[in-house]
Amino acid sequence: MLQIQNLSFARGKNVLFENLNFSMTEGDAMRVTGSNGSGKTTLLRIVSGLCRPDNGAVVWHGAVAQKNESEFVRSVNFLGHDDGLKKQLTATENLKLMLPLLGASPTDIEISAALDAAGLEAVKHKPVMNMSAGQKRRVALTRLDFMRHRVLWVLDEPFTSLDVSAISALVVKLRAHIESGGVLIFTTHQDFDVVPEASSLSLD
Amino acid sequence: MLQIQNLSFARGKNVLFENLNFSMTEGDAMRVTGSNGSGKTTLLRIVSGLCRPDNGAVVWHGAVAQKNESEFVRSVNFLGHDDGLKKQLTATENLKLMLPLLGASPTDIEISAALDAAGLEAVKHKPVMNMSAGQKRRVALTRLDFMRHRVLWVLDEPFTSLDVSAISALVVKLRAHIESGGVLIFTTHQDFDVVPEASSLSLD
Amino acid sequence: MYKAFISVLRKELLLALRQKTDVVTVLFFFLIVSSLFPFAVGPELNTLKIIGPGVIWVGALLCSLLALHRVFETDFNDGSLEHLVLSGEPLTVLVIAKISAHWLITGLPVVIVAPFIGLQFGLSAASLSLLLGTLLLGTPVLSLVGSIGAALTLGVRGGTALTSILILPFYVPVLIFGAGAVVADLQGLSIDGHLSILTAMLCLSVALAPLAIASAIKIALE
Amino acid sequence: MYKAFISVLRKELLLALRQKTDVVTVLFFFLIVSSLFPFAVGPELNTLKIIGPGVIWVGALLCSLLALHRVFETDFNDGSLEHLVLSGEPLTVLVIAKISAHWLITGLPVVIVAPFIGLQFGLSAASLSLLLGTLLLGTPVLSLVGSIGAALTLGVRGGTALTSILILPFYVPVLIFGAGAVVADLQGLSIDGHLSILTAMLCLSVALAPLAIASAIKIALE
Amino acid sequence: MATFFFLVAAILTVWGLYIGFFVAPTDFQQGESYRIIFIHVPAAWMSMLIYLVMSFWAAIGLIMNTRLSSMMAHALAPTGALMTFVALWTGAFWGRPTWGAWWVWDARLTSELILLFLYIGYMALRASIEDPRRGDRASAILALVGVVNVPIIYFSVQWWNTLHQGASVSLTKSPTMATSMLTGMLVMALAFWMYSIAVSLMRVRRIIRDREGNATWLSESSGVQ
Ligand code: HEM
Ligand SMILES: Nc1ncnc2c1ncn2[C@@H]1O[C@H](COP(=O)(O)OP(=O)(O)OP(=O)(O)O)[C@@H](O)[C@H]1O
Ligand SMILES: Nc1ncnc2c1ncn2[C@@H]1O[C@H](COP(=O)(O)OP(=O)(O)OP(=O)(O)O)[C@@H](O)[C@H]1O
Ligand SMILES: [Mg+2]
Ligand SMILES: [Mg+2]
Repeated sequence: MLQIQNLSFARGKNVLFENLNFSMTEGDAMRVTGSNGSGKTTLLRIVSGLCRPDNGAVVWHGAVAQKNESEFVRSVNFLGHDDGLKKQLTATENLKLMLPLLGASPTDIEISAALDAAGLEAVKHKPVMNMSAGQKRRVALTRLDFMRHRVLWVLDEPFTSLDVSAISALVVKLRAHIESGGVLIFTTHQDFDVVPEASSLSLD
Repeated sequence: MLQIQNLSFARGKNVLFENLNFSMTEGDAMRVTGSNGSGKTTLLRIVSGLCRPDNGAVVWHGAVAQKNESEFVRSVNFLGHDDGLKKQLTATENLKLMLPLLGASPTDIEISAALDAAGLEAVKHKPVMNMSAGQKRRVALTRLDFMRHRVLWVLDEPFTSLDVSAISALVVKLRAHIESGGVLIFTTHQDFDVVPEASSLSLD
Repeated sequence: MYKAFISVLRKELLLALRQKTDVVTVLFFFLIVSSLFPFAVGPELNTLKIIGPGVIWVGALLCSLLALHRVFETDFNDGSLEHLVLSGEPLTVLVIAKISAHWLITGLPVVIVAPFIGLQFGLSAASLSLLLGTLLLGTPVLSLVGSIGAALTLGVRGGTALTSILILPFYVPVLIFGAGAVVADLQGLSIDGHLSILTAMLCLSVALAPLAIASAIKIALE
Repeated sequence: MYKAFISVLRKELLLALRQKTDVVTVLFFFLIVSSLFPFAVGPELNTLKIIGPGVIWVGALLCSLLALHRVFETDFNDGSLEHLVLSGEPLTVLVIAKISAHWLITGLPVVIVAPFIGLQFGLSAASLSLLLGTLLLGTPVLSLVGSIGAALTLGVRGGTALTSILILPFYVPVLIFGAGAVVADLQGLSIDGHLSILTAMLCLSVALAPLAIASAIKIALE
Repeated sequence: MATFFFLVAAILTVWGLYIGFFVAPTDFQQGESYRIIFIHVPAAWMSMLIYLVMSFWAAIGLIMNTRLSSMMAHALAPTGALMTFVALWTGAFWGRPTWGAWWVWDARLTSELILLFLYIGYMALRASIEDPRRGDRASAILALVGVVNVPIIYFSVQWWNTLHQGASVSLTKSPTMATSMLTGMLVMALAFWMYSIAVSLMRVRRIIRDREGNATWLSESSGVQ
């Protein structure tokens, strides 16, 4: 389903990876590991089509992703180090305005329910800038509930700032996605086996 | 040395903590735990004098901290969720311009050596905005090397974004600070006993 | 596609409403300055008539310029630009939505306010309608061309300064032909040249800007 | 204390150099517009002389206003404002360093450029030196008062718009008395009133602004 | 209580206007237009006085961290803004026949205009900070900064020679105007006082209800009612 072929990328003289090859199919999960600055974020951005590799290709369903980009991109759900939230808007407004763009059209009630489930009931009508770090990350992750139609989830350190209960809730979501035939690539520095069935790729 | 007396704080109608009491002396470490939004960050900001409590006092060496604020503040070293770095400046420039303000006047060679020791040799002359998340956090933490003269370290999630080796390097620094008679208050959601001798305070 | 366009546009307008940003500042400032000018220059109507169009056009230009860095920069910094690119909708369409929002926030208010300020400068009804015409032709060019500059300088050290150096050479001719048309008309000269140049600029920038911006954004995210 | 002052000032100036921000934009823009003005108005020297001081003062005001949000906002967003407060140095001194940087970046360039622009408007040597005098008295007031507004609106939704609502009332009189002095002098009227009002504003703002700003910053960080 | 002040205000207004329009003589220089004075001067006085009181309460709130005083300051602002607006408007209206211009940029007029913007800025800042206590403190600072403007308004006519008239009512010197004019002005001033007290009391009650709900300390200080 997803094939990475001979991928190479260098920042200036700093070669991050060279001739990287791997492939994943439905229900696969992979954890990318490596020290700070080893190129995990860069790899994830290349895989999701945000960034062009120096060499090699990302092949999706047999076709090179760059060739029919807008097709490919519709299967990707990317979450980076930054939350992608507008700090002046409330959690509800953020989701309501962002999700239609990503191909989901939840009703207000659905959004509200998802935020409640994420433990944000008390703060969902506050501007994001007045939330705690973990609350912000929770808002960003609530998006995942509406992204089931996108098969390839690429998550860069999704567990940052989350407390124990939020981490286990996220693990449940990730598991459910894989079990329903999704593909998951993620990174985390946290030292526990979040998704034990995940294979591992080290960039060091 | 540090005494927290009857501290209370509420955000609007949300009471974060009430009548909190604890005290710490030389060589003590404390880990503040609690779920997202429980008030850890707020407590740390109050303890370091950034924020006024609704009630109660922070007592330092027998004197109420708010009374002789500029004295007290000179004993505090605070690191928040945000790195406090200027993204247009390089790591070296950031440290060189910030440290004199905080009462340290390291030479260029010392700064350079500290950055090398933090594994930033290759990137220390890059603008911070072109660094990876972990590299940024490492720059912010390099400050600690020059803050030994400030006794009370208040660190809000210092381990975020760090890889395993950076975490153990930080743990070494924290231990050394406590052993030399410092006081440490920190939070982390990461599920491991970083500083086993630390006592624990839960805000839930 | 249509839905995506609308949702980007709504988001931008809501944000502007919440954040108000420099736009309100500039508009407010524009109002004050242009109402002060008649005081400063004195009540001599002929002078006022001649500087009026210039003052109004300078205001339009400022409003446009100073809100430019909001078009893509905040999205770039907080990670939402990536979501736009990965939405799978044609990026050019989303870009057009963002530019439309920029125009609605900076161009439209100026167009609406201009007649009132024009009156203070003693412009006749004919001059006023000509001024409105040139503003309607010209301000979208400012938004389009400006956005190219904003996109090209994303993530570059000293981005804002660079933006203005890149785009002012395009902004100034718009100003000159826009304000010039009204003055030429006052002096009884033909204005066909002015108007056709403005129209040509508009057509060209509508055709080229969205493509250029979409590629610039992709490059910035690499 | 002195060391802290210098290190804040150096940091601000280095940042401005790296980042350039809107200041360069506005300065650049100011130059272009003020050189275009004489073309627009025509070569009639008497008119030019009267609008000249106003145009230059408007430029000074703009430069100051548009760089205001950089004084504390970026520090507030990236967490370095906290380090300033916790440095243990008197916050008022650090605040003065920041304001000085703002003036060096926005006020000084205008003062330097003003004589050249003044020449284009046909101002005499006497008028020019008077203009420089009012600029030197007035632009620090802009930086001081503006910073109060910037500090009060930290972390507030719609901060920038609010800032301008708070401070424009103070900016406009500075502009009026600054430009008015030159015009009054041209017309042979006494300018003592203008100058003493400007001086009073300067003294008051030097005395009050740093204190007000220091408290406002502490409140914003709560 | 508020109703009582309203009543007194209404009675005094009627009385003051009666003196102003029927008893006081026509001015030999300005003719009838001078009668604006009966509104202009009291409003101008109140605009400054309310500002001082407002900043006083704001300062108390800032220093002692007492909520009620901040709320008092909050409640006074709209009335102060109204008075300032009335003073400006009547002044401009009066300036037209006497000076031949609606507006001139002199020190008193400019500083009074700044006073209006200070009130507006105070209210805008207060309204845009969500956390009420932070809002109280931030706006208190703005109010205190603005206090310097009040003496400027008052003394500007002495410090700078301007078109505007100097003080003619003073505690130390005997008045320079007809007694009936003076009585009229004083009665009107008293009426404005009563009105301001009435409105602010009503407003502060509403603010307390909005912000504190049924907080316990409210019953202790129910003297406000
Ligand atoms: C918009 C224009 C004006 C403003 C903002 C203004 C403002 C003020 C203020 C603030 C005061 C109270 C200060 C004090 O008690 O000393 C005042 C008083 C007064 N104003 Fe005006 N004024 C304006 C126009 C005028 C005009 C046009 C006249 C008449 C020619 C006038 C006549 C007076 C008089 C007679 C007093 C009472 C002074 C006294 O007896 O103490 N004002 N005005
Ligand atoms: N600036 C602010 N304005 C208003 N409310 C705030 C602000 N900052 C935090 N809060 C609220 O105060 C509560 C405590 O926030 P705080 O940041 O102290 O939590 P925390 O324990 O540090 O959480 P986390 O684990 O997510 O970092 C939260 O409910 C949050 O929404
Ligand atoms: N925008 C950029 N411009 C230039 N170099 C960059 C940029 N972003 C990252 N780099 C460099 O590329 C390298 C890889 O960065 P990347 O962000 O991929 O690391 P990472 O593995 O995600 O690290 P972390 O664990 O800290 O998140 C680093 O050395 C970094 O300095
Ligand atoms: Mg990374
Ligand atoms: Mg926190």
